[in-house]
Amino acid sequence: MKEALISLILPLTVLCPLVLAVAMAPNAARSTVARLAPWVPLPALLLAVLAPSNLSLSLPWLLLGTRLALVNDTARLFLLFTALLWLLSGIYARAYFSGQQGIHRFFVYFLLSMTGNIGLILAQDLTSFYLFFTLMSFASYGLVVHERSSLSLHAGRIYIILVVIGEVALFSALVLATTATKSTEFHLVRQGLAQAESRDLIMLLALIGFGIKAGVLGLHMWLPLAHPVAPTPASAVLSGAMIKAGLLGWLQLLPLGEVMLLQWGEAYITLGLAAAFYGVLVGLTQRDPKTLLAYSSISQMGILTMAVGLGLMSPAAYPVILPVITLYALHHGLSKGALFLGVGVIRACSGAKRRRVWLAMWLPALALAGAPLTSGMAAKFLLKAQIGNAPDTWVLVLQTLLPASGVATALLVGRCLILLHQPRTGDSGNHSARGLVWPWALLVTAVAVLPWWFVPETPERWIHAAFTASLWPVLLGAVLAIAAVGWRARLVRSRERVDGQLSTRYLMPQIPPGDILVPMSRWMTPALTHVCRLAEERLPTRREVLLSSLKKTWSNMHWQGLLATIESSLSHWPTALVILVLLGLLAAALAIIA
Amino acid sequence: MEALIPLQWIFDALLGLGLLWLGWQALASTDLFRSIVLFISFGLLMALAWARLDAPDVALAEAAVGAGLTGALLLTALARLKDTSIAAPGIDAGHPPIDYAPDDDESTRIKRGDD
Amino acid sequence: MVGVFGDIPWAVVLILLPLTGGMICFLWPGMAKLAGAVTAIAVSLSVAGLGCQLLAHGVYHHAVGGWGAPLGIDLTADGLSLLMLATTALVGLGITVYSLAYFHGEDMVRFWPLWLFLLAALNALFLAADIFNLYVTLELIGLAAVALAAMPGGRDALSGAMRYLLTTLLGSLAYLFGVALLYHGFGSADIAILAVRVESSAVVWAALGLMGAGLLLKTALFPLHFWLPPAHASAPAPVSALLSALVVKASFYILLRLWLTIFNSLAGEVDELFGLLGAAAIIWGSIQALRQPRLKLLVAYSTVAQIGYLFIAFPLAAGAAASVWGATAYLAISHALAKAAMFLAAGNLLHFGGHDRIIDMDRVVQRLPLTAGAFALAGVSIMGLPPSGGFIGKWLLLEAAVIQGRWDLAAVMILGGLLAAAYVFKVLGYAFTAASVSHEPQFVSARMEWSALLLASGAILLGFLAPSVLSLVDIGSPFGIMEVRP
Amino acid sequence: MNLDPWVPILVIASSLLPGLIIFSLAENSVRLRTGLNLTGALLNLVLVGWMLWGVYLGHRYEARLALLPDLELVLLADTLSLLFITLSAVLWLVTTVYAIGYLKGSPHRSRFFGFFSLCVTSTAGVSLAGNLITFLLFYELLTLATYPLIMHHGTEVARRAGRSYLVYTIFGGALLLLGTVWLYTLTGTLEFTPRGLLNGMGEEHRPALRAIFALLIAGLGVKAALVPLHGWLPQAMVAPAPVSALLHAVAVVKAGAFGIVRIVYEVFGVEFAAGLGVTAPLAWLAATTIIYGSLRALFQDDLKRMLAFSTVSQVSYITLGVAIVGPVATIGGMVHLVHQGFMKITLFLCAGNLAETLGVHKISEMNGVGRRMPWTMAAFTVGAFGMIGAPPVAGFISKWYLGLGALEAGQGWVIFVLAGSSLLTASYFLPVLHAVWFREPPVCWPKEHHFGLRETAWALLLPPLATAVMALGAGLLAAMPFSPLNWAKLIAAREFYLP
Amino acid sequence: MNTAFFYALVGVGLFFLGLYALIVHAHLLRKILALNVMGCGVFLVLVALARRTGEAQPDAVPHAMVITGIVVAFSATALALTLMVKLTAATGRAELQSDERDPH
Amino acid sequence: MERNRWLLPLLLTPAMGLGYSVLSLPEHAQGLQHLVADKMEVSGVSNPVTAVLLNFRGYDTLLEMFVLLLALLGVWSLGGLSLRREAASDLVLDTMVRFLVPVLILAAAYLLWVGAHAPGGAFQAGAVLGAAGVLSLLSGWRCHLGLAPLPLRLALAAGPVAFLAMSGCTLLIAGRLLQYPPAQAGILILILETAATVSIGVTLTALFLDKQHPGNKDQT
Repeated sequence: MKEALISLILPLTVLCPLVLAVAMAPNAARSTVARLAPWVPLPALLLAVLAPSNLSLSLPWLLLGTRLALVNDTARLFLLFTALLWLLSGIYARAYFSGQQGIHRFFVYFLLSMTGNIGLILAQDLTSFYLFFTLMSFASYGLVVHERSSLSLHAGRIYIILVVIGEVALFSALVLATTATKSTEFHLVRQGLAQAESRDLIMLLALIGFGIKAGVLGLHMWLPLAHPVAPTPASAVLSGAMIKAGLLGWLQLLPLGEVMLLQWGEAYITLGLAAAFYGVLVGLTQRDPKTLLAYSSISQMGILTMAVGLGLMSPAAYPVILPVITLYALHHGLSKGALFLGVGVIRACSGAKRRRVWLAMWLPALALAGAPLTSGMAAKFLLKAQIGNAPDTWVLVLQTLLPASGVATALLVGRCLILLHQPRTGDSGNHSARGLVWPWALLVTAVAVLPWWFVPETPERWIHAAFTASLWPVLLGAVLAIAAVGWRARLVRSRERVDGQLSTRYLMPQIPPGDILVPMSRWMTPALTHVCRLAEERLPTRREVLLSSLKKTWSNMHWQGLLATIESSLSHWPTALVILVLLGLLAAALAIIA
Repeated sequence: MEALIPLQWIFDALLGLGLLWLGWQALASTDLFRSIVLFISFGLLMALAWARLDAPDVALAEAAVGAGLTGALLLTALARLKDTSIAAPGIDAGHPPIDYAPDDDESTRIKRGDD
Repeated sequence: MVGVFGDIPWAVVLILLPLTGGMICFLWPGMAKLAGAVTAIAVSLSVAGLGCQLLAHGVYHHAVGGWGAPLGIDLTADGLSLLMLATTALVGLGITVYSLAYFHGEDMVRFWPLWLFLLAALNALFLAADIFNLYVTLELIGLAAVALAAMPGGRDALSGAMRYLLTTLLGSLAYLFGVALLYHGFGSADIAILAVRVESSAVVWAALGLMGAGLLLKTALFPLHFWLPPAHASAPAPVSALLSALVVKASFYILLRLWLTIFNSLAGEVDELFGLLGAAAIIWGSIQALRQPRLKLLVAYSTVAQIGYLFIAFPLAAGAAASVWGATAYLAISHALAKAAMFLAAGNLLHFGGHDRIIDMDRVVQRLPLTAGAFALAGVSIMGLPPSGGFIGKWLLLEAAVIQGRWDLAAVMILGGLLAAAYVFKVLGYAFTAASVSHEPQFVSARMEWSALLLASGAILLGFLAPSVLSLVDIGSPFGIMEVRP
Repeated sequence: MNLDPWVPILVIASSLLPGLIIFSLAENSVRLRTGLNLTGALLNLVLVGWMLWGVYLGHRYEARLALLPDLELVLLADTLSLLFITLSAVLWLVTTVYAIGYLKGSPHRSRFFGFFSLCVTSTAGVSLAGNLITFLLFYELLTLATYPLIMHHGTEVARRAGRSYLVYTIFGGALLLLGTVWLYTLTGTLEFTPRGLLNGMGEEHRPALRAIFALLIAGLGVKAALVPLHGWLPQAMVAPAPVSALLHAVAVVKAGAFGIVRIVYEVFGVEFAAGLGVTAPLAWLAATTIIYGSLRALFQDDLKRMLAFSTVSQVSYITLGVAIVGPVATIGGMVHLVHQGFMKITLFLCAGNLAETLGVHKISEMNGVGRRMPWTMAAFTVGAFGMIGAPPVAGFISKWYLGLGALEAGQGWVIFVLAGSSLLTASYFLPVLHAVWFREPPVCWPKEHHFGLRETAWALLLPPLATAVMALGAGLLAAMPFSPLNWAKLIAAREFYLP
Repeated sequence: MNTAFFYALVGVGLFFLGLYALIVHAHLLRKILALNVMGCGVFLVLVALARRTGEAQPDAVPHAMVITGIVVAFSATALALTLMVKLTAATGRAELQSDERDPH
Repeated sequence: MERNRWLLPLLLTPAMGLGYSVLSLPEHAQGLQHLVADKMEVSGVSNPVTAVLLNFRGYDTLLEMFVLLLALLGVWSLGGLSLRREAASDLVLDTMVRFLVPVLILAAAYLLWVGAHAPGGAFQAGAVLGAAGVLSLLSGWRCHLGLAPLPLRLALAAGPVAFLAMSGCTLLIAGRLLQYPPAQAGILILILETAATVSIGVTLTALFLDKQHPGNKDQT
């Protein structure tokens, strides 16, 4: 009975948000639906908590044959934090938008994105995965551009361009994979792909297709643009949950644990580490906490990318690595979500309340940095423990760089907290802070508590080592941060002495959000403009000129006159009769020849 | 009969050449009336030729129809022709041929006879 | 059916009936319409009777006076004659219905006897088996046609008729000269006897040159088409229809008959010449049609082009005689139906709008949907688009051209279709323009519209009757032994 | 008495007869005309449904009429023809409803609906044609029936479009005719035969057969709007919206594409064609068209014009699927025949709604239209995403199978074409969608009509919604037994002897 | 060469004489005359050659044909002349339109 | 006249060709003469030309009658070719006409009668009759064409109608067009010829009738 009930929940997880999104359409139902909307992830949450491990639902008539299932703990964990984040963000959103016009619109896209996000976790075949992935990607455009400001529109444009590129790459990858493996079931594809001829191409396309979602270095431009401009609850799910869809895609598609792919592993690790540091470096220069957090996401996803690379290198250890990756994803998802929501809460509060909130923000911030006794510590430590599986050269590199990245993250987190400490003009005001606080508080709690349930090994065995290992990067980071703050304060004072003006521009070099996009657009924009002008103005003009000149030549040839002249001379009696005689002669002559 | 053969030949030659000459004259003459008169004579000569060719029936027919009535017809027609060319209003010589005159309204109207 | 009516000499009836009808019209002008209508219907029925007769007994011979060739004159009806007779009867019926509404007063008195005599002459021509008899019928047709063409009496009509008369007389004379040579060369005027006796000689070559040139002139094959457009364009609508649909076909029929019998296998490269001229006619006629400012001239030039198709068959016939000549016959009859419909439609437009300037057609065409429909359906056949009689003919011809590798002819046929489309749609395009009517339109009777439409539908319907029609043509196998497809 | 041969004839008659009657109706007998229209459409649908079921059970509906002594007109219902005729029957009903609403109160309706019915008749004929000559017949009839529809407005632009359409199609028809005749002289038969009637054709005919193929494809390519024969299509969008919808989604363009399918599969035989080496150029041509059409669409501001170029691009998917040579690609091409129909008709009907309700014709005028006409634009969005190839809209299924098929046939380059086309399609549709949903509406619309509380008239709103649902359903329920996809699989099985 | 052939040759000559005149003369009356002369030429050929029966009575069939032909020619001439008169009344000149620019 | 320089050789070529082909005919040929001669006794007449015209090739003559009628119809339809005397009255002419007309009518009758066995016949007789008619027209006899009276029309139609009637009868009786019973051939041919003569004569005269009312004409 209970089993049956639970398996009934499975379709509901996807259907509920979808149905509600559609139900938004009629004007009359909107406010009711909007009230219900935040609670829609509940079935998913229930499922994540209660479902037996072999829950599966086959819908052979749907699309190209769909199978939704909750097959292992990875999926369960992804579902768990995803559902939780959507739930809390939804509740948060109701308060966030209270009294505002756009809530209905927001919820339409919110629910559609949610459908996609939850669905893709449950999808066990390529096509339905792609379906949900696409749904999520396109629907979240609505979240990104929700504010309609020029910034958000710009971000939206960049986002959608990358989404489309990603979609195309992904489509190609999936088609190739299906062809190579004669299957659309993920578990068969993963196996088949190991030996497939087109494996490398598929993996490249997957790297691009999922990498865009996961913010892989080089394809990350949309993240720092989109996350800050989206409404806060949207940022939370974008950065906390949806970003993980890329990771999940890799886990589902790549032949992890099947075959050793050294080069690919190296590529992933290199990309991941580069992103980890690059994200921090650029993030440090940001002044908007949400932008900074976005860069932090790039950095953190870099570490996850690296972990995937590790798995690619060492198939044997993959069964051990996978839970760690999952844990890390869970940890990052929750804490990043909490941080984003927190930014919103802080902005809505003032005074003592604001300070309390600020203090509470330390918890997810520290967790992100991997401070002792936080979920971050567990995740990072367990990840570090897997380095050993890598080839020797990489062990050395990773052993140095991974802690270093911890330091960097700590620095970034510190900067974030400092930024949040400073009140910003235009903050606070119209949000109902109470409605914002409690979902956020719940999430913070979850950050503190939830990951611990899912630590793969019993903590008693490694907690000590982890504690020490995680302490020093954070401390180092903290020290550096304090030093930087102190240096900055001195600098500010000296500046004030010099010219009596405070201009932070001189203090910290600022890299504009979207970083490499700026130089890219510098040469791409003129090129595109040129192409557009060519296509819209020059080519049509040329065509017109050509056509008109042809027409002129045609009319200059006096065809009409010529035709009329010939015809009238043919109807000239003597000419006609001479022709007649000639024809008669010719006919007779031809007959004679015969 | 034998003796007559050269005579016959002369007659034939005269008749044949006369036919050709009269035909030529009738057609080449600058004066239409003269043409017609010559043509009537031509017809009579034709009747002679028919008779010479042992075709008296044809000769009779030619004399009556070809020369007589056709001549009457031609003369009548010439008379009518002269009537009209005197009576007809001055013709615009530069007028383009009607077959190719799209703008000529008159030419494109239905002509429903004289009624 | 055959038992009761089988013995009636339908062929003779076909000649006597319209003659009698014409006489009645002449004697009692008040009965002209009635006599005309009855005659047209009776002729159609007689053709049906003749058809049954032919189907039952094969080729029909009638020795006039009981003498038989070579002394007497024979009438012969084989499949080809039957086809032409049937076409004449059908088109004639349509034109009769149209004319009932078209002519009034004095015009009516003038039209009916002329038309019925023309009908009789056409029937006589298609039944004739004697080359001198053909000459007489040709003259009958010529005089009747000229008299009809001159009916409107205006400058254009008179000048067109005059030119028509001169050319038709000249053509007849050339033909008669050929008759004289053939008669004296081979001692008979009967086609069948001549066909047996004839052998390659100077007389035959001269006769071929004379008759060929004369008949080409009368058929208005390019470049001898100069007389056709003015005559056909300035005649009254039903007369234009008659001239283009039937009269031109008459001389072509003679040419075809002669080429199939007397000059068969003697003509040699003349076939090529005909093909070349036919191709030139298609191109030239179509181009000229395209640039005509007046609708009736356009249709007339279209006839010039369509005549070209009939001659395309000559160079192809060497390869696959039966199907090629079948195609030609098919083209001829479908052109007859379609062109009659087109001229009648043009007549309606002219009547309705008071002019036939194409650029001002927008005010006319869309007000007469049935007429526009007739013009369009006829156009379909003229263009050779399926399903239509024109398509069937063109298909068979194209097939023969391709089999024989005559890509030049195939290309010309295709091009001709394209050009035909261009000039047909040049007119039809105006059916859809929204323009206000600037003058008081004349009433066009339903009979005039429907007769055009039905004729055009006939041209379309022909597209579905090919097997039976072609098997009908084969009665007496006028085209020789059927070729077997490779 | 065996009634089976009469069914295809009845299908033809079910639209032909109403059409002919409608021609003769007075302009103001609206009710009778509407009744006739709908009755015809419904009857047609029922008959097609009957055939669909029958063919599924293995019946054979075939009617023959001798056209020439050794050539017959053949109406034949097989899996392939049913794929197309079902589409046309369904969309005819939809479009008829739409057209009734669209043309309410406008002049020349009898003429319009008459030709409209003729157009459907010829489409049905094209799909039921059992040999090339029958196909040719209806193909030309289609040209003639659509010409007045394109010219319907009678403006100078419309006349020019009509003329251009004619020039292209008549020229194409001529080429087709020539090719058909030539083929006939070689084979002596024109019957459509599964796996091709040319199988076993001798070596010596190969050059001729290549030329014939080129002629036939050129002839059909005009209607299928293969570059460079597509010039008429963007101009033809001046026609009334239901006509554009029909032209682009069902009748003309599809007739061309369907013809290519018939030629490649059932005349030449796809493997034979591949052996001749003619499929590869065709595939490249299709690929070029796909990319070119998308590129041109990118720079259009007129909505219908953009959709027209989009059609140029999308229809070539069908050709591409055919030319790839392989069962799976065949499925992709075939199913796109239906899918593109659903999607494109939705888009055109929505464009028509915009024009009719708000006077909006240009993309630059579409800002915020989604607020004013949410349902219409929802349908539009579905169509647009289908065009892009995003699941679960039907377009995805087509692309998926095309991609799979291309790879299966060892033609990996096609993936790049698909990817490139998707990118381009996204780049011209997404800005529109953005404008529609995320931009602020203007203060007033160019020419607004009010329909009370509704966004537009029911007759205008329901058809695009229905087709949008179909487009969505065809994708979402692709695995269902009677889905277009499964039908396409049946066809592919027939053409390739698959189990 | 005997009488028959001589006259036949004269007939040929008349035919071409008429043809020449038909070509070069613009005036309709001359054209009609020319046609008549041509007709006479043809009749002459017909009748002359009928005399090749030697001393016996000539072949009667061509004679009958020519009588028929004469009547036909007369009928045609009558029509042509009437037409000419009417045309002249309508246009003011007895020439075909396209020949108006003819120098003749 | 520049054109004529090459027109002559152009016409000479076919002329010489035709001349050659005429000369290439056999010197002696019977044609159909012996056939005609063979059948003379059953033809009903003794003049071979009449036999051919009215019996052997009577069908041609039947059509011939209609050619003439058609020409008349054509001429009438154009308004007629009015034969008018320029001078108002010419006593000499009038007297001569009054004398000549009966003579001519008599001559016609003779020609008709003699046609059966000697040169002469319907056409010739008709032509003479026509000449008489033309002369009487010259002398001022008038008939209004617009109201061409039935008797005139009947006279015009006499020949064709007789031929038609004969055709119908022979067809009904003998089953063949214009197949006369040999015994009655002579009389039948005479009847036909008579009708034809009347018809031809009247037709030839009628060609010269015009549309205008004589009264009107006289006033101008």
